[in-house]
Amino acid sequence: MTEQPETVFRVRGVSKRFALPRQAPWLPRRFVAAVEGVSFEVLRGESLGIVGESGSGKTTLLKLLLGLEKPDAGELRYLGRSLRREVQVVFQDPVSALDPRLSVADIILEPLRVMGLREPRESRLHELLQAVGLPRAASGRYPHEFSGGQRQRIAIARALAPRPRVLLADEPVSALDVSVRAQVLNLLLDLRRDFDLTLLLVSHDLGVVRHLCQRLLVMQSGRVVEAGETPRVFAAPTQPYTQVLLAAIPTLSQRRTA
Amino acid sequence: MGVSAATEAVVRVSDLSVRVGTVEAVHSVGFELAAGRRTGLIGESGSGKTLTALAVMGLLPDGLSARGRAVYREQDLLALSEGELCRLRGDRLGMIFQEPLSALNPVQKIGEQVAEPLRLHRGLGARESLARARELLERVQIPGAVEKLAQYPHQLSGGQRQRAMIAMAISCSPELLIADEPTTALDVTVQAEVLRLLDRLVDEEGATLLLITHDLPVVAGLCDRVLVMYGGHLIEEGAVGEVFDSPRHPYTLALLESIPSLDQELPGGRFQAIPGAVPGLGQFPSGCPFRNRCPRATEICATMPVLEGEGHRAACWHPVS
Amino acid sequence: MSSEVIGLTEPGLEPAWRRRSGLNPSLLAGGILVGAVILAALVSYVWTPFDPTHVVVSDRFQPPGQGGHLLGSDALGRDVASQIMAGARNTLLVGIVTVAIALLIGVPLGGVAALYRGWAEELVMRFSDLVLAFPALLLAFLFAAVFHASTLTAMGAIGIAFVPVFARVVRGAGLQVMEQDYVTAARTFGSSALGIFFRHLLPNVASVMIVQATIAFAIAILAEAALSYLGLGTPPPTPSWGRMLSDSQNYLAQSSTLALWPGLSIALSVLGFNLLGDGLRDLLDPKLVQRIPPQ
Amino acid sequence: MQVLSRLAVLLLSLMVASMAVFAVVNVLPGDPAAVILGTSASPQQIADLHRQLGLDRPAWLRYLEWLGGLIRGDFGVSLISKQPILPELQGRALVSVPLALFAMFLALAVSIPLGIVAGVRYRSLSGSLISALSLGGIAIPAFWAGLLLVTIFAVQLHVLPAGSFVPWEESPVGALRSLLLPSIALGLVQGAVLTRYIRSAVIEVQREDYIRTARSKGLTRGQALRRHGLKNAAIPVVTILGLQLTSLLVGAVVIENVFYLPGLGRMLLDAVRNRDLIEIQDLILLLTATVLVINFATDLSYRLLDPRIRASR
Repeated sequence: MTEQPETVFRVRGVSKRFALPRQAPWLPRRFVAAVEGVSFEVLRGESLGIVGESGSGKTTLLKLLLGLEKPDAGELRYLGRSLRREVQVVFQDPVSALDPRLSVADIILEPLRVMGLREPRESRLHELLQAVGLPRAASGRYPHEFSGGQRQRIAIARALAPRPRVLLADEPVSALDVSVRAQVLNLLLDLRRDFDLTLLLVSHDLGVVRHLCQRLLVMQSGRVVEAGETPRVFAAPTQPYTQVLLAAIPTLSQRRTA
Repeated sequence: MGVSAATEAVVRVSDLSVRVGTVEAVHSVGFELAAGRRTGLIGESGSGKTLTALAVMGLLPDGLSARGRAVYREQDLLALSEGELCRLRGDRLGMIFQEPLSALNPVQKIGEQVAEPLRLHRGLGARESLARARELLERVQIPGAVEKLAQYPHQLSGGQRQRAMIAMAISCSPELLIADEPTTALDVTVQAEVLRLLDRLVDEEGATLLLITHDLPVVAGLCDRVLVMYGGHLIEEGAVGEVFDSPRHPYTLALLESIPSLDQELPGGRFQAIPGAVPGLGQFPSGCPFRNRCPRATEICATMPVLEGEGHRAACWHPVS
Repeated sequence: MSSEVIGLTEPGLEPAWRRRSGLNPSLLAGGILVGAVILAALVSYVWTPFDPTHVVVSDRFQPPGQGGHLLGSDALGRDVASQIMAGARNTLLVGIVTVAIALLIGVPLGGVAALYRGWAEELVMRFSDLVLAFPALLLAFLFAAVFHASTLTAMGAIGIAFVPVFARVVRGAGLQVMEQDYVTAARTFGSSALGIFFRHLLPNVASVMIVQATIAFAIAILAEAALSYLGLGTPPPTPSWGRMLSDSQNYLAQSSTLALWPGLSIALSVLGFNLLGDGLRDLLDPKLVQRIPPQ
Repeated sequence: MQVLSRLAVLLLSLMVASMAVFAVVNVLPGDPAAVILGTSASPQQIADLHRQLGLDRPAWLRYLEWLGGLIRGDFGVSLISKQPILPELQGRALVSVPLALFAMFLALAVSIPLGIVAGVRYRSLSGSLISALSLGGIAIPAFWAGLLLVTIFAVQLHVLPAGSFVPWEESPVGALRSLLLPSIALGLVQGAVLTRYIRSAVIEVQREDYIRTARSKGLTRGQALRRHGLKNAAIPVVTILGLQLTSLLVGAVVIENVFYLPGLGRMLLDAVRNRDLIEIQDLILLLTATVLVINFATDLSYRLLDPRIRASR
């Protein structure tokens, strides 16, 4: 069966700039471009990695995709039914991601409450907790009672609550201890399979992108400098920046020669 | 490799414990830093790696106390007076910190900050020390060193700040250089440059390096010996080749396996996970701190094993063979 | 106009991990002092040793302990202890009303600034800068000149002078909350600004507000006392500590203890609220409490 | 450039503040003439005063005349004494300004050393003691401290005057003696407040990473604090200092009434009691303008101390 893959996001020539603080009220505003002329498509069911260092514009791009920022130029469209419901996000910092004043149940069910979705809350809560590997007893507790990895699971459960079709993950493991990262990455792998999710992973960690994403975009100073199938980019990067980036990753096999 | 008996130890740490209030966070750690060698100290949050280094430098924050010995040239650093310690710090013992923005004084010019150890330990005057500071900034390859002398930390990029930090630490050619997560706050490409720089400078100075990090590949590329800490205990120690190629502690093995390879597919299509989470301070299990997450743990692990072996040592009742 | 006032937290004497456990001495001491003021005020409604406003000329300048006057009597023969008890009512009333005014106006203003940013924030900040140029006492003078000086003008002036403090604190803490990922997440679900305000912002700035309100209470007591002392606050015959002090001033030679009791009452209640604020800050650890200049 | 821009903001603030004062005095209560004369006045009296004050003309015109007068140095004439206000103001300032300055000096002289000691030794007994003392000092109303000082030094020991003011031209020493107790009362209380803030700033700064860096270079704790800590600690303290000076100004208004000093505060209180609206208007604006100028100066010195602010705005 060779079906034409369905496009989820269409991004064409999108630019976004931000105003710098004025030097004085009578001086003209100056701007800095965060994203410049970016074009790509996200296909249903794929996992796409967006790779770049600080200042590359990857976070701004994420906000544009989420509809939290409006592009200054270009076209950015979500082709599903409801961006708000079908596209959910998981953030980097597991502390900042969860409101410390809300219980886990309130946090996870917040999207349903805000969107006014009528669903048996109790059973949905238990489904979600089970999906992310947390015990039922977690629902009445508060974020500070959990470790970083567990909090990230709570954040993922919240993202799954409105049954999204696309999951955006912004550096989902880089704030976690090395020894718990793999757990969360495996969870993402499982969820993608179980819930048929389209995954967009923003990361600076090429090792993670290598194994989680089929395709990747490399960004530098607001532009996409290279795009392609992950194995191809890793094996034969065509752009100098991608080459530098790949060469910069320390690996266990590179040993000091003294 | 291993430590040959002929190499003299610059610092010999024995039975070092650090208390945070009433909780013991580092439990009688002992190791030697051989002259001219580079040692990586690996650990996650709560492992006690930074506290160990700060204890050696005598820089523990208020409310924390250290016991044990850290002998540098027949002097126990932990027993020295503040004045005696101050003569060594910045001169014979240099330190680089993790977060260069907060580690630099925001209201003092870079030049002044780099020149300060030279004034303090070499008795240089203002002009002479600033001239030396410029040379140092050039040595750490900060572009436009002359202008940077008169700038404030916030005007430099993250990488430049860390370079300035390194210039400051090596200004008096220290015998021992401790670098605490020197590249964690930096981007990958900047990290690679700073690590290359550090590598070169340590070579040129002939300094002994203690590199503290959670990033195993960084240690692989920069160090020849490695110490692994978990839950405040030193659990494995040895030459980089031995520890990374044939780890004996299950924790070290698990850490190494959890790093996804860049050129091979994942075994079974899954990341190699370690179960559980790193406990908080004072919440590690008694005995071996890793036993609640360890697949090999048995009852005997409730007693802390000693660090055993020649050259390559591990503290485990059921070591990986 | 004025530079952003930096929130200065008072670091506790103990490191954080020790502070969490055990008794908090500031909280305890503050609680006892504040509790005593509240108790005195409540009891004064049903019982005082004497009628605090009853003038007995023959009973003038009784020293403490004489004629049943625990703390002595004043120039008109009124019982000092009874006046102190009844004065506590006035003190608490002023504190509650001023803090309520400041909260009711300041919190929504600060919330709007944090939620909407842009020109709304600019407007709130410029407004609070303007009000900040009028310290509470100056405002009270102005009101007293235009309207008739009363507890109401005093409370109004102090309350309004506190508005920018609360607006700024809520804005500052609110901006931090707005930067948190859980707010960004809530926005992606489609939460309205009002929803975010009540669901996330208000609960998370509540601890800062509680501490700030406690400190503001202390400052309000001082300000009202000064106004009553100058005759621009609570008018006679309602007993007030500030006016007791000004009454005592003419008779310092006849009775040196007359000036002691009301002053001590003011100082101890202010101390109580300050300690309570310190204790609450250690307990709740908000990072952004702003200082109010005492006047 | 930035200074110019801040200066523009200051001028604008002064304008807005003057409008606010004018509005409260002239527009809010309805008829100022009625306010001045009180409830017992006859309609004829009110109408006369109306004309005398020029209230028959539009408010904006009167505002501009008032403002124009102030700029030219014409502060108008008191409604009660029928004397020009400016000379009176100048004479009064000779009492209030030295009082505020002495008190500030005293507050700084007490709080800087005590605050630093309390901050450095915050874990030891001496630090806690200073901290406790300052907490007590904050709770004391300055005017009560004044009353107590009068009771002790004037009423009981008879070493210093209880009140009234010996003019400078009569006897500079006498003037200083009259200002001594009020300055102490005001300065000590303000000093207590400042001590607490300096202590906090010093404690905070000692926990900064750059202090640890300085010590890693071989500086002792004391050297690190002196060379790297104090300038950083000064940044938050300077912002507080501006507010402090403001509350000192207001405190002076109250304390002048305790010691019967013929300063601006007493003048203001008399004006309020006599409902001398013109004088009130002038005095409130003068004090508000002083507050604004203090804030402006604070802002500038803050920028001077902190290179991060200097560069970013």
